[in-house]
Amino acid sequence: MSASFHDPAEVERMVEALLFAAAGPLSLEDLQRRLPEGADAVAALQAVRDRYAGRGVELETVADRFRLRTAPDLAWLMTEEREEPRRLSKAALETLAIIAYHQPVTRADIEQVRGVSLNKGTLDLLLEMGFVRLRGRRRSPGRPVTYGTTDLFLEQFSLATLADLPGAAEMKAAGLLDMGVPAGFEVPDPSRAEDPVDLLSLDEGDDDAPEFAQDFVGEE
Amino acid sequence: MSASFHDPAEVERMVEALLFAAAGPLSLEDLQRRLPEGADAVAALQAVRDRYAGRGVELETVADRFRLRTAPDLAWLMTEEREEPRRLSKAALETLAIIAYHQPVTRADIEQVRGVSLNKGTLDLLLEMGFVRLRGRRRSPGRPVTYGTTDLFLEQFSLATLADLPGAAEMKAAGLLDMGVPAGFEVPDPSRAEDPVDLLSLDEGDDDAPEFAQDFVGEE
Amino acid sequence: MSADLFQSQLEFEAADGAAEAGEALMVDIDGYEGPLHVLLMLARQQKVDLLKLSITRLAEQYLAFVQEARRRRFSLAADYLVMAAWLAFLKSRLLLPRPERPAEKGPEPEEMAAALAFRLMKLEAMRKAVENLKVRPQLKRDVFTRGDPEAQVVIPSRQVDATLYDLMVAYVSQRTKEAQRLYTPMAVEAFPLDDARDRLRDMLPRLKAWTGLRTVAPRAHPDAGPSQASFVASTLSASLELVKDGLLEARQLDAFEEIYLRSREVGFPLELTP
Repeated sequence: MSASFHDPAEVERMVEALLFAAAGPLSLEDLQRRLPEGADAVAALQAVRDRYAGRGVELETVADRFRLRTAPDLAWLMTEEREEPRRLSKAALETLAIIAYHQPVTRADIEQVRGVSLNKGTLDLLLEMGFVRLRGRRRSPGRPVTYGTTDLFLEQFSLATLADLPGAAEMKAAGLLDMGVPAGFEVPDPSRAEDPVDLLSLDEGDDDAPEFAQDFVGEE
Repeated sequence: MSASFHDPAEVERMVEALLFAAAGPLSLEDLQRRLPEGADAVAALQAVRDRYAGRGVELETVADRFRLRTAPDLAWLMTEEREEPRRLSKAALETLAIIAYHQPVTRADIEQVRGVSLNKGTLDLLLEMGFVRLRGRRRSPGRPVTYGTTDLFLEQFSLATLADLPGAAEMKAAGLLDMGVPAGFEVPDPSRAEDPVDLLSLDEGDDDAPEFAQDFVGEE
Repeated sequence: MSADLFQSQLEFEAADGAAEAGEALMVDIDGYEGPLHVLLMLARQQKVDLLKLSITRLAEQYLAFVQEARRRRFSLAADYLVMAAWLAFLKSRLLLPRPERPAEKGPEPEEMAAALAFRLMKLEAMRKAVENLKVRPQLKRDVFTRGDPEAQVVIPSRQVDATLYDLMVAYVSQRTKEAQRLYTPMAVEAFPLDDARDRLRDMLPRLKAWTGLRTVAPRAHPDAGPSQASFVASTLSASLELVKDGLLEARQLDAFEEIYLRSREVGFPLELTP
């Protein structure tokens, strides 16, 4: 702020910052009003226009107002990959949470905890994203397939091992488990969960788990 | 598109446009992926950095990624864009600082530094605001969960990396960031005094209580 | 001792007018800070390197602080008293002549004093860290990224936007929902049919004229006992039984209209069971 408000170079910097941060195009009046008294907005605008001419970002005039925008010839760089960042739906996140804590779980287990039937797409999405894998079959009537989490899941959530999943104590510490926690409420420790019986390879007698997985995924 | 994709000036334009258009900071990989094969993103970034140095808009490194932002000395000009930041209490700020400088830290570590037990909502708020994350578990009895800061924290406070935390190197050199207290250096931690009966007995002049307690506790 | 001794927060008004003199009690703490914060504030008044701090003087200052706070009837958290006790103990050990034989147990008082000074230094370091963080250029306070939301191109990130915290929240919200589903509603208290019948029999002599069912049924208590609906329903059921027994007549002019009851003039003799 030591530089004079009337130093043209300083005013140019101000105009540059104002245009960059503005929520929409600014008129000359807008600029003048926000600049210090006596600053020459017209000269500054011209200086900004010259400075940015031919650059990747340019000054554009729309209906007597001014804004910075990317150079039109670089539009291909912008438009080609216009897509939303990948966001997990609420249902997907909830399903993932149940699988993580209660693994190995069957589809029926998940539905029982969530209290709603599981959308087919939800589990498929989690499998496709690589967060969830087929773990085996439970030795119970119908021999239902069980699900568990993958290494990618650990990576996504920066966990060294499944034992690092926060437990009930941390949920309480984070203020999540507050009131109305039933007496018997327990958060299972998935690292202790064992299903020695039903590893896929044991079950099918061959090591080609992916093939089995394909069978399964296509089945429904 | 007529210009060569490998012309450094052209690559610089592209990087400029990408940074300008991005919704958030871009990593080197983000840039590389969008630039034509073989383009030198590192050189282009350096060129953009030099070009914008001292301007109203500058290139900044936050959380190992890159973004354009207005120059800090022009903050006074940006009244219309300013958002009243969610005010953090003194306790929350101190907790955030302890997590930032000492990470990974457990809840007990935080309490040890502050000498008071951590208010319930404090950690919760920092987690919810996205400044703090769960990092893992410490390999010590009880396997307590450890906390650390997020990229959002670095972005909020304009920090390139955690190593750029102001004063961190000096504090570390002075041993001020070590959690362990040297053997025999135990100071009683009132925040851990969990048994109110003991405290009461001081007041009542119980025989077991040290006599000095009478001096100042028993007067009411 | 009053229970509020144990309240976790305490609030002091800043003692604005306190003199600059070193001994003056400067209370400027907010509710979220503990005895260590007070000690740090007092230590600063000694204006020396924290490691060269006079612990005996610090102990005196702290005890004076605690006494003053209590004199003004500020409720004081237990933490403050524990620290006071410990400081008084430390001070006495520092002042007592060293015994001939080495202390039979526990660390040397000098070590304890050094440990305290070190803890204060650590806290002081974090205090400084807060100040340093506060003056950093902050996003949307001091520095601003591009402001035009319309023109913004979203550059996708390959990363999935979900944190461990999100996962915990998702998990807890479901498990607590589940807990709610297991909730068993309170049993509804009903007006027993037997009671309704007995009551109606007792009322027969008074039902010479047509009387509305709602008038006949007992009034519900607003806070306890069966609901009004239960009283009406049970009384209706009982009245139908009595009609069947020939003791009562009932009529209703139209659907959903009030039902009227009156005792029957001529009928079968009452058969009271012994």
